[in-house]
Amino acid sequence: MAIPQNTRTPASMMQDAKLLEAHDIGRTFGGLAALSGVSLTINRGEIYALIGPNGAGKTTLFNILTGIYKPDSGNFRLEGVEMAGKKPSEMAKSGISRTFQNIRLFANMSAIENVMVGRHCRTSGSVLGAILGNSRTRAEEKAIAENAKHLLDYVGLSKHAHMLARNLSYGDQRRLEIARALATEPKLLALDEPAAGMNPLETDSLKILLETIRRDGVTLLLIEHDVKLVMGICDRLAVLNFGKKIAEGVPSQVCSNPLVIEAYLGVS
Amino acid sequence: MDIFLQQLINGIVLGSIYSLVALGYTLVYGIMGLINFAHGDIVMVGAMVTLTVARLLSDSGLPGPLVLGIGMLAAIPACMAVGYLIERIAYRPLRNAPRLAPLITAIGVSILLQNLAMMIWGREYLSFPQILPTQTMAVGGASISAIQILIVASSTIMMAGLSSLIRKTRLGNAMRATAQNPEVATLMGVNINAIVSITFVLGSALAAVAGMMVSAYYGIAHYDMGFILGLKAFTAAVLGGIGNIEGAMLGGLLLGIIESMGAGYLGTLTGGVMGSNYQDVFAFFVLILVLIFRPSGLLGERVGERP
Amino acid sequence: MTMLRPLLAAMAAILLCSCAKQKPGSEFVVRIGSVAPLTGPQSHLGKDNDNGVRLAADEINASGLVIGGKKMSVEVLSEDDQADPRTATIVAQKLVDEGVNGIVGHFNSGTSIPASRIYSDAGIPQISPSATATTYTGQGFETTFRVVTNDRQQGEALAKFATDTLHARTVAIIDDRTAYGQGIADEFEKDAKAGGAALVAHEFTSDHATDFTAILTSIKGKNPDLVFYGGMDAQAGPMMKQMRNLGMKMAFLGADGSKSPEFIKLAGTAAEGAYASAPGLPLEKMPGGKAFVEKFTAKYGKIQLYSPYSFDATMALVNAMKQAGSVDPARYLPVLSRIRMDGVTGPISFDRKGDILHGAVTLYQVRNGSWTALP
Amino acid sequence: MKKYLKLAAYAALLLLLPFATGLALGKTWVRILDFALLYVMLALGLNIVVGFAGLLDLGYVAFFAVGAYCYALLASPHFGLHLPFWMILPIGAFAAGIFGMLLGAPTLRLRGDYLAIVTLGFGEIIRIFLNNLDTPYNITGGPQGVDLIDPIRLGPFSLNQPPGHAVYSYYFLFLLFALATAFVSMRLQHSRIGRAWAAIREDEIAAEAMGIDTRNVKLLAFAMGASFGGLSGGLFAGFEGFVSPESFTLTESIMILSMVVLGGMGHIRGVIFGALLLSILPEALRYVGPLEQSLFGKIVVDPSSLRMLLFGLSLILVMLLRPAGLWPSPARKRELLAHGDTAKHENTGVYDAGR
Repeated sequence: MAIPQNTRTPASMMQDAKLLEAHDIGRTFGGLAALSGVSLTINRGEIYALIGPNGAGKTTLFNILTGIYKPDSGNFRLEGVEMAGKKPSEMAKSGISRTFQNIRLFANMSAIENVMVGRHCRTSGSVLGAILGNSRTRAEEKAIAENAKHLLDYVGLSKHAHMLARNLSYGDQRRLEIARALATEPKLLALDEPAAGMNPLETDSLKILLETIRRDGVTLLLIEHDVKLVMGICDRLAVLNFGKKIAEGVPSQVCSNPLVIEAYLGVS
Repeated sequence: MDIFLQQLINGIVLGSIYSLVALGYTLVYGIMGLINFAHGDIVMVGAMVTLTVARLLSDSGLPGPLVLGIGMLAAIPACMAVGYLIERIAYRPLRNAPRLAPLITAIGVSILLQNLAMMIWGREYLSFPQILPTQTMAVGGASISAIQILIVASSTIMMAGLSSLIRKTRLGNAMRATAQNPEVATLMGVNINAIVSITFVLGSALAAVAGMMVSAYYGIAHYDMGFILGLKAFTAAVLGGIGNIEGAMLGGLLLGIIESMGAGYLGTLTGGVMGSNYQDVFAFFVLILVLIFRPSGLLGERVGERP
Repeated sequence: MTMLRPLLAAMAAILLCSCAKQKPGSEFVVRIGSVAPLTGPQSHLGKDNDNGVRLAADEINASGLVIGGKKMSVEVLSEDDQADPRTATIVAQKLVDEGVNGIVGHFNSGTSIPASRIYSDAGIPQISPSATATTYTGQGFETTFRVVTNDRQQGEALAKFATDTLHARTVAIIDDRTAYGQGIADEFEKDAKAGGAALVAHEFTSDHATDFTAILTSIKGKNPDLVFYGGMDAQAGPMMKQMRNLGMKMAFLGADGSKSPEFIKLAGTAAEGAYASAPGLPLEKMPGGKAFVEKFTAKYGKIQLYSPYSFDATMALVNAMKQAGSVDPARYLPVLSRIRMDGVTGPISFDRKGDILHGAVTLYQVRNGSWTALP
Repeated sequence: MKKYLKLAAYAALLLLLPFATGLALGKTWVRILDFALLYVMLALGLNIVVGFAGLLDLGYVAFFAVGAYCYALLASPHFGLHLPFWMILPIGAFAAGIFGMLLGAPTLRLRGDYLAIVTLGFGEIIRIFLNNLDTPYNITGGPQGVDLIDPIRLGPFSLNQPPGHAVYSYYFLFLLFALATAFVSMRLQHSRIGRAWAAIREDEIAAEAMGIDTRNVKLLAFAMGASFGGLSGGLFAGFEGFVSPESFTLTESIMILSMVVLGGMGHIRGVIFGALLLSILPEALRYVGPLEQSLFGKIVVDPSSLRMLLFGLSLILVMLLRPAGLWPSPARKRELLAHGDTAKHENTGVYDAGR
């Protein structure tokens, strides 16, 4: 089953293989450089991973790409459009959607409502429409609900549609977050440690889900601690250490990079 | 020029009172991240208790400052008890609740305290017996009274004492640890409940002193005197940088001076369009401007990161 | 049914609250409503007003008044309007519902004005013993009266006193931005200027302020001959004290709101020499005045401010009923508007609007710790 | 079919209520009902801000004031304008909405407790301006207020004149508006916008990340809530015939907040219940005085102190014991009872403050 979306550009129309290009991104916190001179390119339809030891700047870069922080220097483009400095909501509208490391669902809303919120930026129902309940608004509401149902189905949560998000199991909450992010019709889906806290069984099924999403045309960016998962799933990856990119390439290449080994084993 | 000097003195005295009350807000906010809406009303309790004692003793022949001291000794434990009870009953059970909940109970506590005070002390404005000398000293054409000097001096001492308490003692360390990260502080063996209680009690003791000063200085006490005073002091705390002790002092002084100068000169500056009728608005404008342009206040550390 | 339950509960609550009213005895009873803030910061003054009405009622009941051949007695229905305009209209409606024949009240202008529309619609005469705003009687209602001088009349007298008696050439004005304080201050300002005094400063405070040093210092710099305050005693007292502390020795003049024992208590020794006005003639000079003071103090303690006026207002209502030979508002209202009587505060009769005619204003000064009428 | 019967029962109840009340208790209580309906509108308006979007507003009465003054200035001898009410009410609601945005724009990125203080300050600023804008040009009438305000007129009929007593005519007018606001609230709650509000209340950062422009959506909440207040203010002015700054104090704001909190934040029926309860209860407490008098021979506890005491106590007790209100909505109940993680999210919700 494909991701139910209305505005997807057919693959045949894609001219440029590069989806996201970041140049020379830097950011300091109170005088400390958390990130400096990082450049990377994410191609359409790939799974791109970002790894590095604790404090390497992964999260800072991730937050810059999703609009939480503004970069002090550098820029990045999505399909050639400059994105640096946009607000998180604008990022989502432009096609970068995300999940959170420490799951941030709308805990007291049902699963389906969570996904419906994700449709916000792709719909336009106004206050007046809501009050009048005109046919256009009703049709849109119906489409939102349909879409949400499909997405729950897609991630395998349809039987929990009306359960409160807070009552879902941990793995299901992760899936729900992905469904909610997919509802915004992202071009790039950014996942912040999606496997954190999962048992091996859940990790395996997550892997299958991520591959399905990629197959259906969404590019994925993930930050991950679990090197095994990363190596098994990603097409390309970059390694950060002390705010700098120390390696980039396909997993086998990166694995054998002495800098990476040093960074991970802590040899000085 | 003596008028200007006098306005400056007025502002500093008023500002010292704001500072003292602001210290209480800042302490509690620093530790718990909670605006204790009822803090102004604890000031009122302090004023009322001092006033009651002073009235009882005003004919005893004891010297004025001694009467005031006895009043303060009565007011401090009374306010401490009130502060402790408020924390235990209204705030502690809600420590992990959503932010809205303790804010709403705080408002409730404020209303409750005011009305209890009204039932105990009545609705009339109560006059404070004239126990301190009223003579004034002339300084460069302006006049200063003994109580004005007392107010400024004691709030400075209080601030210095509190500052060194927090910097140099074990208790201060524990308080700072709690403020930084309660979870880690617990792991390090800090009893969070005790620290929070102590903070409240400490803040209430300061409120008692502030209450004593306000009522003795203005010669009047009233059950709803605390709310507006509290709001202004809170503004002062925000202006200086909430959570920051020196900030509370600076913010209080600045707000006092702004109010005095504003009330004194705004009419002339605007050609009579706006005057002292907008005196109560200044604090709120300052508050809004600070929160928009420098949410961390003048001396506060930057919270979060700004682009 | 979920929605219905609380609604029914609410209705049940309403029904429970309706206490059955009993009319005392077989006597022919006239109900007079007395409205003032009986709670809140002005309650000491409100209670004072209410006591005035009660004293009048007691006196009338003791005198055995006969109207239309039947013995009449007065029942006072006291209501608390909390000095709040919305509450004022609710209690006004309540009194109309309860079939009062006349109203003494309300205490404030801000409550008397919205309530007057309801009394007017019901045709019930309303005499305020203390509302001084000119707009109160300026609305064109036939049922609206007052026994105190309005801001216009009092402001004129105050200004005349300031310029002619105290020979103030420069004045500073402070008002508390309430309907009362601002009203009287503006009238004073107008007349003082007309009387040749120069206004050097007009400062403002609020009705719950305690710190006046900033505005007083500003006034000090302009050094006027006189400071006029439009507002109540609770602020006037501390203000006077702070004025003297700042070394300001000029005269202090207040209006009726400041002329209370409370003022002297709050200002302490600084009160000495302060001036204030009050509507009407000094009680001790009036025929029934001395007796009133004695009876009132014996029963309720010290007179605060307006109890003599609420006493007179009650008497005016009852006298009009007596002269008309009827307690029906429609019958005695025309008599009331033409009434001539001597009250404890002075002669009482009304002009076309319902304002007191030739209302006297007396000036007082604090001498030896109490208010003394000036000749 | 059952649904229609229920509806008819409600309609009959609401239509007969004033007459039953008038007969049993007198017109005073009908008047109290009128005011209760105004409070229902106010509470529903505040509920949009506090209950739906989770923003604590302590200066809500300012919007009530804006609506009331709009009506007073456009339909009274003050400026000699006598516009019809169907023109003024929308103007008042619109003006209040604009003020809502004015308040919202600079303050929305503040955290909950700061927002509370700033809104409180805003409410006071509005009141102080209304109280002082009589010089140098007399715009608002200052402390004297505006009197002789035109009653609401439907065609040639003034609601103040017979047929029928004013309190009844206004009851039906207010009922109509109260029902309309309840309807609009309900529609909004279950719309795209309502979901966005709920999302912001739950987790602002996640909401923003999901493409919700939190600033605009919060502004919308302020504007909508404020316009309900403005509407209610206009009706108040027409009904009372007199407005002055005394009617728009902080106490009123707190009372409206109490209604929302007590009834159940975010739950429309609960809020209506809270508004009715708190506008009727204080009036009922009026009878406590005479009751005490007859029981104890003197007033032991002043009824009006009792009123405020109960407000304060109820705010505390409700938050401690029934944080979701006396009549909570199922969803909100779960949320407010759920301590831990919601709070944690809110507390860690600090990110680039420059947004």
